[in-house]
Amino acid sequence: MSIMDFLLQQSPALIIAIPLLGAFLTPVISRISDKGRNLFVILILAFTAFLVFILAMHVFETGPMTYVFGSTQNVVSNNTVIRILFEVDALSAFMAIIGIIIAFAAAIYSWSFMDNETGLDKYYSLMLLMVVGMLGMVMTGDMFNFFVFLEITSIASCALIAFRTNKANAVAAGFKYIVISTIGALFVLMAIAILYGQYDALNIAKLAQSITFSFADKIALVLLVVALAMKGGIVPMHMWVADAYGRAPASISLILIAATQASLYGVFRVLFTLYGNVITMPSISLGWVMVILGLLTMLIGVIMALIQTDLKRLIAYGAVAELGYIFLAVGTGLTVLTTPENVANIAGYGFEAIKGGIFHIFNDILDIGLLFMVAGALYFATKESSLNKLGGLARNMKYTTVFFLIGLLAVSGIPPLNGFSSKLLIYESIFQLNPILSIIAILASIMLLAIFIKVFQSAFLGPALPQFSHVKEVPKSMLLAMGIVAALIVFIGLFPDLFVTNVVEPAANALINNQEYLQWLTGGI
Amino acid sequence: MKGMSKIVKTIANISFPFIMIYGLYIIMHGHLTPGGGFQGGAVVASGIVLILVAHGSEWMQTKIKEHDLSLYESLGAFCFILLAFLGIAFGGVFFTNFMVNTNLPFGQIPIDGAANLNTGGTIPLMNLAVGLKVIAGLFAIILVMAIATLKKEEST
Amino acid sequence: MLEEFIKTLLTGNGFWNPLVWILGFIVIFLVVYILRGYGNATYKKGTSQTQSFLSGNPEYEKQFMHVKASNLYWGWTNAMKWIIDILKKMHTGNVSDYVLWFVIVLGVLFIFVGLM
Amino acid sequence: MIDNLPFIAVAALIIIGLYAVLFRRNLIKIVIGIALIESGVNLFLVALGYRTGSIAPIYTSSPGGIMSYPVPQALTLTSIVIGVAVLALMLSLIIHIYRHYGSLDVRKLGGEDQ
Repeated sequence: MSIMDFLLQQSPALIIAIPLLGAFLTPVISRISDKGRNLFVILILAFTAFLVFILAMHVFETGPMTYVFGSTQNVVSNNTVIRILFEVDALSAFMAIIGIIIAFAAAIYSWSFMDNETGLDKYYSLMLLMVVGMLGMVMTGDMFNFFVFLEITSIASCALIAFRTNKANAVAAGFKYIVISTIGALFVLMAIAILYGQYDALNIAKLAQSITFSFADKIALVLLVVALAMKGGIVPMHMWVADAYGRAPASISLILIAATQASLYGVFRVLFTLYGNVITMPSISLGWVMVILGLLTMLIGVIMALIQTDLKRLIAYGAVAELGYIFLAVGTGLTVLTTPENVANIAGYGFEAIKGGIFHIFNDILDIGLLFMVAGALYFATKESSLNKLGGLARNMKYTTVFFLIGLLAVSGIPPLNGFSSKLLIYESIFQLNPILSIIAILASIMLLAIFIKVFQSAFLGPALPQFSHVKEVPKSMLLAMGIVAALIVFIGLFPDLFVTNVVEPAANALINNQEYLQWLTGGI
Repeated sequence: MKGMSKIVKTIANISFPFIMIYGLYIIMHGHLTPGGGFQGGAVVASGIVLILVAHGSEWMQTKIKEHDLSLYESLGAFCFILLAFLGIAFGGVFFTNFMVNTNLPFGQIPIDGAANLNTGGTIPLMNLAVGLKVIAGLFAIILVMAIATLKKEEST
Repeated sequence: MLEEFIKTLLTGNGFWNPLVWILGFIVIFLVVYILRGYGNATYKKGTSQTQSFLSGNPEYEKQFMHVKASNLYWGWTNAMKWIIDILKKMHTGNVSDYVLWFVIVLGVLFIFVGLM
Repeated sequence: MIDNLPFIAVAALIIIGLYAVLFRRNLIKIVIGIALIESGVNLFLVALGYRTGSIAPIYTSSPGGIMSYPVPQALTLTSIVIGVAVLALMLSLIIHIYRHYGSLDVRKLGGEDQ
């Protein structure tokens, strides 16, 4: 057995274990050297990224992969799954890829960005823990495990949001975040307990196989969907997003986006896989609820973003609006899937909608992430985050301006960048469900353009202001991190079909085809 | 936080060893009886809190530093993960209980109804690692909170 | 290999290929460049041609000429004031209200799913 | 009726907890509310594993008879551990909040959009 085969075989465990090990070694290494610690964290994330990539390539080719902890014997005995296992299908691999890319960029970005702060050993430990939680959430095949990883992510991100404890708003944002995420997680646990009480199983595949959509199941479904949607920042439960994203250090806002999307992944996993066997029952149209929530999310997100004057808060509301597209698209897919006369169309626009939604997860994280990095760069250079005080910075920060332009065009769906291809998929598919949805979505996109044009005008354009005459371009590591993300944006924008066929389509297939996920139960491991 | 009266200090000193022994017993017997690393660690940490409250956080700060505690915490977590990694090396899967049915410590298989301490494989070791982490972690939390209130008292 | 890169993305009923767009962009860029060339001949630096004109008023110092962020889109925000006021009232920043919204959505969905 | 008593207690705990989170203004009381919700959920998990007349699932020198199901207890334990971490984090944040705002009123924390 070659080393590559060994790594591939062990990769689901190693993807969690290596950053976890790194998280606990970071304080020790931090005592020796600061530079060494930064390098160590980047190396750990790079190795994890390598593992994620080989695992994802394997999964895209051959279908879901399960990894059983403890022992490979007696996984199912007496019709009960008695071991904890990770199940990585194409959607999990897809989410893991985005998460690790953005975490890697954040680690590089932090090198210079956090250079002058104290307590960095804890910062890097918690950052790795957050990555562990995020990757665990998307890869686990066990409901209780999902809850545990959800909590790991919340605790680590809360401590990081409140990292700048000398700022009152940051501490308050951290407190709000932990209250919201704890209550959300507790209701998720409640739902898991309801399911466990009925079916004596925690394994997602086993639960999906035996679920009957009884009254208690309905309660569990609502609890899971609403609690995870709150953690995902869907209107009207989105208010914490503005506080948390706006007050966290920019490098943390980056990973927070990916963590938020992992919660949305939870919503999709619950709807399509856990309840996949019963969601096709004709009388249920949760899809329309998702569509309406998505519309609200888009509209309220853009209107609130337009009136903001704090740059990071503005981007945070922009991120909320972007979440609306994902929810709208997946909701459309769910509506089509569950309406009997439309079931034939699932290969048609329902599938296109889900493809668009999943593609948009990737694009959203990259675009909003790039904008957050630019906002962090502006803060780093000027120590100022209010848009009313910024101005004329394009003269001093040429590269940052270019990166901001790329982010601006991508997030508002201007061709030829990546935002356009996913939004085109979404517009065309939701148009067939109802043309008004498409019109509202395009309107929201235009408003996103207007919002970020406002930022561009007030922060980068205009005459040179005397108080910013000393401002210099940000250090190289921050430029490198922005460059990586911007390059990905341009690459995906220029070759959308390459990405859609090879990465997005397997993920969309995995989402709507839950039998593939349950395969190991019936077919054995 | 300042120390309390001499009576409280003496009583706390007397009861401290008993609490310690009880906590360590719960950690050590985690694989046989209810309990384990977390519960035992919480008991030990509560004993330490008793000492902390009786003697005051200023006295405690002269004995141990908060960053040393975080080092112990890291050590506990590291040992736990290391044991899990050894599972890959010896058993092929993460978290494999490779010490069961061997001549290593804790290697015996319990015979029906006659479970003794020398069983459980890696589980007692993992309990010890978790116990170390929990003691250090809870102690650090309480110590930091005590120091935080101390600063508040000074400023007012 | 190259074919895979430049393949057209089919979106159900439509299609999207950035290369077509880039070709179009290049053509438009050339046209604009040529048109700009026509005007360049009459452009003279340093004359009053290049100075800004504010209805005859004197020009302020440069740093006072910058349009601040909160002055942008004034008309739009003024016209939409009623909805923005409602939304601002909604975003209290109070964590109890955040949880209240969660409970409300939970309740609405309970009723909705219960009716089905 | 008496079999359902734990579940009534669960509902009561969760509702009281939610009431405290929604309508109390003191941050510490909000944290207590969250702790109550957490106890409710934990009680629910433990109650699921209990069967009438069962004994604690201890292997050593057990007197025989049916044992209650140990898995929910393990789950509850994990949840308690997480709860400890969350509560410690919340309380330490409250210490910081009190330093910055000089108050524990939840209404003082917000208002960035007003």
